[in-house]
Formats: sequence, C-alpha cells, structure tokens
Amino acid sequence: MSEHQEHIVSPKIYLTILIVLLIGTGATVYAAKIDLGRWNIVLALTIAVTKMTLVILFFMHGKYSARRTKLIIASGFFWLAIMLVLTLADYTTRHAEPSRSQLAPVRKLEPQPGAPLSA
Amino acid sequence: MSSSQQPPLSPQPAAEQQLPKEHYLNATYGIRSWLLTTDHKRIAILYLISVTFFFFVGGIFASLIRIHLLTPSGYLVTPETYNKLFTMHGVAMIFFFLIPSIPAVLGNFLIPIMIGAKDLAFPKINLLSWYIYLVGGALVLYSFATGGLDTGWTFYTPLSSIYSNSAVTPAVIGIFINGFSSILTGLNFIITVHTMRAPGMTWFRLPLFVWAHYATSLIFILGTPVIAITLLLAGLERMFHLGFFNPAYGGDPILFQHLFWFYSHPAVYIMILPAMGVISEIIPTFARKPIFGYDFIAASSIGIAVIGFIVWAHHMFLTGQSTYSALAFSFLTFLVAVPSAVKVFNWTSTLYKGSISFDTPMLYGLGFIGLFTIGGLTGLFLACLGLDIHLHDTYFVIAHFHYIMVGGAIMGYLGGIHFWWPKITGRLYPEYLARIAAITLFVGFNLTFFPQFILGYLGMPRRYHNYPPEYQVLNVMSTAGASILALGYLLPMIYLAWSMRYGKVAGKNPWPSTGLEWTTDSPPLTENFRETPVVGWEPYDFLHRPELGLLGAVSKKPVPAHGDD
Amino acid sequence: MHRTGELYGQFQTLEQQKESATLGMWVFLITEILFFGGLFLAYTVNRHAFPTAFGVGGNMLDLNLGFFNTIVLIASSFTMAMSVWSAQTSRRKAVPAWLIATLLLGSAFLGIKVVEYKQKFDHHLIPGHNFDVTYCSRNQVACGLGDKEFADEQKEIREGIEAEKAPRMSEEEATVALNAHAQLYFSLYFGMTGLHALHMVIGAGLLLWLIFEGFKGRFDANYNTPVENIGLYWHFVDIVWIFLFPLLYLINRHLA
Amino acid sequence: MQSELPLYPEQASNFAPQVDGLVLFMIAVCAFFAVVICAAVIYFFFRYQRKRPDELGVPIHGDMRLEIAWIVLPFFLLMAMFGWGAAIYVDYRHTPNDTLDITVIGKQWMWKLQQPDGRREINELHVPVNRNVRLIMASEDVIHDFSVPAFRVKMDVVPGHYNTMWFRPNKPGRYHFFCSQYCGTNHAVMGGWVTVMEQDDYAKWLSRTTGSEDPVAVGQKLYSDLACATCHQPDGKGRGPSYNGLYGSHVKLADGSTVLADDSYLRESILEPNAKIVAGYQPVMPSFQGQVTEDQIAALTAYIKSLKDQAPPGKPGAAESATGKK
Repeated sequence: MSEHQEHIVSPKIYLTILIVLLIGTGATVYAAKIDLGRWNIVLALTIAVTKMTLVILFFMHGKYSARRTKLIIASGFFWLAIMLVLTLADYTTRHAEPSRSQLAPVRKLEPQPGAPLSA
Repeated sequence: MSSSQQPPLSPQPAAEQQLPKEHYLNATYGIRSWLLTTDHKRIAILYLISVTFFFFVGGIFASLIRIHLLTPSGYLVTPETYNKLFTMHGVAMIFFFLIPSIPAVLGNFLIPIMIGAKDLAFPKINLLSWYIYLVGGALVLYSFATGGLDTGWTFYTPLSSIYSNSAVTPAVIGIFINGFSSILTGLNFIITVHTMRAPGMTWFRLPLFVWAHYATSLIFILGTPVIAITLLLAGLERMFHLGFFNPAYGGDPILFQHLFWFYSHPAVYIMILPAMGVISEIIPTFARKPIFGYDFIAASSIGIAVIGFIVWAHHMFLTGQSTYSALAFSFLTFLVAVPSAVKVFNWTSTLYKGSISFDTPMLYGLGFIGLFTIGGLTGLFLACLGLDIHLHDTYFVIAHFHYIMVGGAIMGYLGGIHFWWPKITGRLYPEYLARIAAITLFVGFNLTFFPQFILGYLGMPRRYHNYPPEYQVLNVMSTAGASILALGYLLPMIYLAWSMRYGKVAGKNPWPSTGLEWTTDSPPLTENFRETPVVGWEPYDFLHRPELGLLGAVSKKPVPAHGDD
Repeated sequence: MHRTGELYGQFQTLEQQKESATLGMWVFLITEILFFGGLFLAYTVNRHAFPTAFGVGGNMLDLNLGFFNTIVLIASSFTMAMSVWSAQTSRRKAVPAWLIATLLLGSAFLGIKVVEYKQKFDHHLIPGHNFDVTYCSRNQVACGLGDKEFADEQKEIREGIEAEKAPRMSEEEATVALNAHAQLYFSLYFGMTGLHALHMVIGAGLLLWLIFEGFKGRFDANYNTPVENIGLYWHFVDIVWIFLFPLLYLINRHLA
Repeated sequence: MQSELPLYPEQASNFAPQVDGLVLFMIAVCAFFAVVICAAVIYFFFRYQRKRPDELGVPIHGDMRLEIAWIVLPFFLLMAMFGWGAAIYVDYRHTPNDTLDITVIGKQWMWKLQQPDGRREINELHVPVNRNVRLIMASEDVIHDFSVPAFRVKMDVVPGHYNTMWFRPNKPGRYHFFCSQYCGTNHAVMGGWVTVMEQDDYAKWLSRTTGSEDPVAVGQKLYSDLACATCHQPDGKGRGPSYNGLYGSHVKLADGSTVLADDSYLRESILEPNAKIVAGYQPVMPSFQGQVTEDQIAALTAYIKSLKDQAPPGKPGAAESATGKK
C-alpha cells in the first residue's frame, strides 16, 4: 500500500493550471462570438473537457492517484456516456416522425382529416 | 426421511450448548444504545424491523387488490382507491422493502464478518443511511395517509407532474431522500470490500454473497443518482411549474421514461442479485460441496450489473422510440439472459453428487431456482420485440416480475434469513414449521401468479380496477393463491419471533458451512472476531476443513496468504 | 468529533483509514456525476429539439456576470487547492487563510447568482403563468435596457419567432411556440444552476467547519483528509460550472 | 366460440398468427429449459439425499467445457428469438401505403375516433375486414395506450407525439380495445369495442341513419354509447353535472348567471359545451358537433327529460371537491 504515498503538488503547478483555466475561459467566450456553425458547440465542449481534465488531474490530484482511483473516475464517465449515448441514439434515429417542434405548444393535436374534433 | 437409527440429518445443537456470554446483542442496553449504534449488526437489525414493517404495509395493499379483483366489476373499493392501492403497494414494496431488504439487512450484517473486518468502512454513515431511510419512509407514509398516491410506482409524467390530484410531492421527495440511503449503503459496501478484507481474503476467496453485493453496490452508486434527479425534476414540474418533460412546453414525456428506467431497470438487479448471492451460499452448504464454477458465478454477477445498465429502454418499446433503438435494446436484453442462465446452470450442477439435506434454507434455495428460472425465461418473451407489443402492460408483465421479485428476491431473502438466523440470534428456528411455511409459500406463490401469465396473454391490461367477465376464472384462482401466500408469510413472522427467546441454542456453525462468519460466535461479538482472522482456505472447500467434523475431510497445508488487491 | 489523526476502531492502520476515506469521496463524486448527468441529458435532448428557443434564451442571460462568476469559481478552486497544499506541508496558519479565501470567493459566486436570478424575475423569465419571453422586447424601461440593447432584443425575438414558424403557422402561434420552448430552456437554466448553487451552499457549510477546525491547527501533514476530501468536492462543483457556463450562456452568442 | 378458459385471445388480424407462432416457439424452448432444470433439481435432490449427518459431497469445482457449452448454446437460441421477434416488429412498424386512416385521440378517460370521411365515434371503432387500417394517435393530456388483444396490436399515445400503428383485421366480429397505459382514475373504463364488418356492411354503416324507436330508449342507449355516463354520473360525483332533475330546473353557471334548462340549452350544451359552464365544473367536455345527428340530439333530450322527476344530487360544490382538489 506504500504506493499510495501522498504526492504533494507544488503551488507553481497550481498557479500554472489556474492561468491556463482562466485563458480557457476567455477563449471559450471569444470562440462563442465567432460564427462557426455547428462547430461552435464542439469547440465549446472541447475547451470545457480540457478544463475539466486539468482540474481532475492537478487540482484533484487525479494524475497522482492509485490505479484503483483512476478506474473509479473513469467508470463514472463511462456510465455517464452510456446514459447519454444510448438515449440520444433513440432521439437521433426517429426519422419517420414529424418534428416535435411543429406539434407541441399548439394544442390542436388533431391531424387534418375532416373538421377538428373539439370546439 | 432419516432412519430411526441414525442421528437427525438437520442441524443438531451440541448438547448443553450455551449462548456466548458476551455478544453484540447484550454488549450494551437501552434504546439509546440501539438508536445511536454504529455496529453494523445492530443497524442490520434496525433495518430488519423497518423493512418488515414496510413489507406488511405493502402486503396489506396487495391483499386488498386481490380481494377487489374477485369480481369483474370490482368487489371492494372505488376506482380511485384501487389506483392508490396498487401504487402504494408498488412504492412500499420496491423502494422500501425489496431494494433495501437483502443488502441492508443481510448484507449489512454479513459483509464485514464474511471478509473478516470489524465493521464497515464508515459505520456512522451506515447509521446515517438508516435514518435517511426512515425520513424517506416517513414522508412516503405521510403521502399515503394524506391523500394517497395514484400515479403508479413508475410516476410517468405528465400524469404525475401535472394531472394527478393525489399527494405526489411528499412521495417523490421521500423516494428522492431514500435514494441517498441506497447510495450511502452501496458506497460503504464498495469501500469496505476494497479496503477492509482480512489477510488472505483475496478477491477470489470472497464468498459469492459478497461478489453479488459488490455488483449490487455498483448499481446503487451508478443508478440511484439518476432516479433521484429524475424524480426531483418531476417534483419541480409539479411544485414550481418548471417544465422538463411537460408537453405543453414542447417537452418530451418519453425523456422522463428514459431517465426513470436508466435506474429502475438496473434496480431489478438490485433486488435479484443479492438473492442470487444468498442462494450461492445456501446451495454449497446444504449440498456439502464446493460451488460449481465459482469464477463464472462471480463474473456473471458483475456481468449482470454491467449489462443490466444498457437494456433499460426495453420498457419503452411502445412509446414511439425509434425502431433502431428498440432493436438495439432488445438485442442487449437478450444478452443479459446469458449470465443469468450461467448462474442457474452452475447452481443446478452444484447439486450433482452432493450430500443434500432437506433443511429449510435449502428448500427456499431450490424453490428459488425453479421460480427464478420461470421468471427469467418469461422475461425473454418480453424482451422479444414481436411479442412485447402484445404482452406489454398486461398481466403477463405482472406475473413475470413477481416471479423475479417475489419468487426470486423474497424467496432468497427468506432463505437467507433462515440460513443466518442462528448467526443473527444465536438460536435455531423450529425446523418442521419452517419447512411447512416454505412449501406453503411455494404453492401459494405459483397459484397466485401462474394464472396471471395466461391472463396477460389473453390481453388483460394491468392496473385495471375492473375487467371483462371472461377474465374472472383466472382472477379468482389468483386471489385464492394469494390467500395461501399471505398465510405463508405470516407463519415465519410468528415462529421466528418465538425462536428468538425459545429456540434451541445453535452454536457457532450448526449446518456446518465454510464461510468466515461461521467461525465466530453466534451471535458474534460487537467487533465480530476476537482477533483478526487469517484466511488460509479456498471458498466453499469442505474437504480441507477437518475442523467442521465431516467424514473424510483432510487437512492441507494452508496456502500462504498473498495480499493482492 | 474524533481527535486529530485518531485511528477509528474498524480500521487496522491509519493508511487504510485515509485510503478508505479518499476512495469513498471519489465514489461519492461518481454518483454526483450521474446526478448532474441526468440534467445534462435533459438539456441535450431539449436543446436538440428546440435550438432556436435555446439560443434566444441563452442570449437573455447576462454574459458579463456569467463570465465573471466563472473566473471567481476557478479562482476559488485554486485557493482550495492551496489550502490542501498548506495542510500537506504543515503550514497550519495558512490552511484557514486559504480556506477563508475560498469561502469568500464561493460566497461572491452565490451573491452574483442571486443578482442574476433577481434580474430574471424582473424580466418575467421565471417559468409559469407570468413567463413572457417577449417582455423585454416590449418594455425597455422595466428591463433597464439601453437603446441599442433594446433594438438587439427586439431583433432577437423577431428572428426567434421567424425561426419557430412551421408551415401554416401564424405569427401568433409562433410566438406561443417560442414562449413555450423558452420555458423549457429557463426551467433547465434554473434547475441546473439551482442544483449547482445548492451544492455550493453545502460546500460553503463544509468550508465553515473546516475553517473552524483549521484555526485550531488541526490539519497538518499527518492529518488532512477532511481538507483534501472537501477539496475534491469543491473542485467537482467547479467542474460542473465549467460545463454549465458554455452550455447555458454561450449557445448563440455569435448571432447577437 | 371460445372455451370457458381460453389460453389465447381470438386471432382477428394479420399479426395474430405471427405472434402466436412465435409464442409457441418461445414456449417450446423455454419449457424445455425449465423442465430440464426442474427435473435435474428434483432428481439430484432425491438421488443425492444425505445418508448420514457427517457425509461430505464429492468436491467438484467446475468444468470449463460445460461452462462454455451453456454460454454458447443459449446465446444462439437467444439470437434466434431476437431475430424472429425483430422480424415481426419490423412488420409492425412498416406501414403499407394503402391504409384506411383513422384518427384516434385519447383523453382522460375516453377515446375519440374519426373515420376518414369525418364521421366520429366515441369508444367505438368500426373497420372493414381485410383492409389495412392505420391509426394515427395523439393524446390531449397524459400518456394513453391503444390496445386490441385480438389483433395483437398496441401502441402508446403520447402527448406531443403522433404515434401510429397499423393492422389488417381478417375476421368480422366485435373485439375489446383497452387503454393499456395507466392514465389516472378511470383508466380501466377507458376502453370500448372494435367492430370488424364485412366491407359492404361497413359502407352501409358509413351512410347509416338512425331508425325509429322509442326516443327515450334510444337516448338512454346513446347516453352509454357516447360515454356521457363517464362524466355525467347520476350521483353528480363525475366530472360533469348529473341529469337527474335537470330538465326544467334553473342551472347556476360559473359566471354567476342562471339559465333555464330547456331543449335549446341542452342542445347547445351538447354541441358547444363550453358556451355555458355549470358552476363548480370545469370546461372539459368535448363538442359532439358532427357526431350526433339531430335525431340523436332529440333522443338525448328526451332521455334527459325523462329524468326530470328524479331527485337531483347534492350541491355541485361537493362534486368539485371530490374531483378538483389539489
């Protein structure tokens, strides 16, 4: 168990990470103001994931943790991915249906044959 | 069965045995010493009392449901009341009995002892999770008492969030809070198994009960937060007119179902996996031989927990989810049948060339195999896309999941309670009465739920307070079975309570069995062992344990303990 | 409360105890990932369905306040990390100082959040009967908008309504649709930031306790598990915000 | 005719034989495994009875070949089940082009169905035999589910979505349909009958006029056929006011005014229910404009007239607290 000897991260590294995170925040705001079409969201999420990784690795000492801890962290994200991917798989493959945005808020739900059902 | 010449084949307390002088039950006295205890065994007893309470609450609702369905037009209550009955039956049984039952009672009591630890890693958190359970339970009871709950235990929106007039809010908050009890229990088990094992207790010497609970805990910590947030969102919709799933805002009720089943399908495995763990202990003990395919049973527990997470949308084949997604989820659902089948085959093979006894836990164990097999196989009908369209939301589903949850989980729970009763109380229950109860339960259960398969195939929808007259014959059969079943549940309550005071003293290892829990006193000391045990034997190995006093056992040089993790 | 570095009865060694506690915290954070994961899923599905309304809603948030809050929270993560470092290197006096800095930054974050919520209330952006996404495009004074901002707001709403228009939909129906879908956005906004804020409040409570203990000089190289674990929690809350900020505030800024 | 204790519902659509065939296959496979396992358990149980109390079992730890066999073999069987089921499911989801489209609207707790020519029914569906029929379904409130066991079809009706399903009835007769997704208090009565008719009869039915009968009896039948009874319960506890003692009385309205319940008031209430709301009730009644003929309105009025000497139920306020409480 001696491999779990506490690793002390120096303040210099913390400071570096802080600066990188602040730059990342600036970058994400800057990037958002440029029209990149669908790549806006991709870029924003890439920056966010990078920032998160830095926080986990250094602020949270993930880099210096035992393998078991790393496995636990990874499994959390893995399960999150299961939930997101499989649910979105349903939503992105419902080709045949009319889009929800045409239906929902307008309460006349009847399709058209004949006159509307309720006054 | 036993010939009169030979000593009885059932547990035989050594003559003149006494309870140990000091044990966890008499270590301290007074109500405070119980309510503020951090001893995992006492917390298990607290859980035992509280889940039993909820079991009878849910049971009363169930009886009223069955009586009501005696006649096609409904016999007893108004439609509104009937809807409340089945909802409250589901909520009480699932969230407050089945999910905590085996993990929080038997798991809590046994896991530290089985791995040779003095307690769980976080005893105070363990106590906290019982209190959280109580708070959640109290809120749910409050909801039952003040207007009831008529949304179905599934809380589908927008019925639950907008249309229902019953006391949904306190119930949802209660279940949300109760979720943290599950999370903390699961967290405690996982950390305990990782860090608290005794010297020599390697991962592959862990009892299968512990493996099953490890798998269950994975579901606790990975699934429960999702139901918590889901019900919270439904609650926010109801309380503050926020909209997440509200169709009036363009929200999608099917999203609620995705989130709900992401937890609630794995929750089925929370109920059944620990029962499988219990059966994996009972069968080798009463067949007196090592379990067949230890590695496969252990791996299948983890396999069920993991694959169980990627099958949830099979509850939603008819909601209008995409055809492709339905195909994928059906395929994955069939996959999860493989590890379940592996377990059944291995248990059955364990019986081969064993030395099998009739003892009550074994009756429950064998009953479990039969009922779980039927429950599992009928699950395939529902996993099958073409059939699910006809069977979905009919009594077929009701029958299927009662075979899993009552025939599986509760049979396992009762089997486990009987098996470890001597360890928990230090005394034996009356054997013949217990066998009668086990057989009564088995018969009553089948009579109650088998007709429901046919009802379901005939098309009788679930959650109906009245039904077309052609379904009556089967409903009457089911109700008749339920009365036998109810009797079968009352019986153990009575004789187990009786045996706490008057039962024969059991001794350390009455069956005998091989687990570490049987090497310590019955009932155990507060700190479980006098000194930290060192494990030098393989699991379920009777042959090399001469101290068990079995014919032909040989001693073997202890395998040196190597502490891998 | 147990005394500094005491070995609890259930453990064999101090290392085992510390290891269990840290591992336990990580497992707890896993549950938190999935807890917020449910919200992120709800967000993704609804944004996928209603990109226009989400864009309009996102542009109604105050980018400056959100940006400033992000910086505040990242800074608080840094100070938290420093307090862990101080404990690990037995700088007993520095521990509470860094913790107080963290608490102050955290409180600043919450304070700004309150200001933002108040603004949303004034702008009729709380989901429910009074919700009106077009309110600020019609009430320049009540929303305190300058002329340019007001014109932008009107353009925004006009374009939103135009984009919502499905075939055979009248102007009025499209407005109703935008208003409905924007409520989904704001429900998610309040749900997500509200739960995040709730976590901050809990974190602040834990910090208070740490500061109290820190002043007693409890935390040093031998015993710093509470600082480290609450630190882990605090960083996690920071991470959640790192995602909330772009997802809620920056959806459609390039159109503004 | 089916026996006293039938084991499967009638087969009345193209899907029914397919589903029943698959079920037989599944039952055969599953029964085989269930019987083998139960027989093995019982056999071992008696064959290897403990002979003496200290007896030991033969220590067998496992067998890799067996393990592999019972992983691989079931896997292939499972895939066969999956494939067969998936094939049928794709049929269910693949709607043919030449369908007769029926619009279905679910609301708490009734079904409104509309034929392609605009004719409307409540809790009744008439379809011709051997025609492909497609149901286009929407919900006005919560999730419902339209299910016809004899056709082996079922589909959720979800607010905010149009869900569709199709079938081809192939046997004339009357079959139950149910709401299969729990939808609140009267979920169990939210059902009705599908009538499968010969194609000629269907055509005749479409152009049907009501015959001459006793108007009160006709009205009473309409009262139940049109599901008026669901809400307008005689005891006043439903979601609409009771008819007892209604005719000729002065009705208090939600806006505070009063109106004499005469023929024209009743007619208006049937055709434009939301024009005058009785105090203590919600405007939830659907319009029956176009669903009832003038004859039928007259019959309903006659039926309500016949109840004018019945004692009216208690105050409507009581009814409101029973249904409208929060």
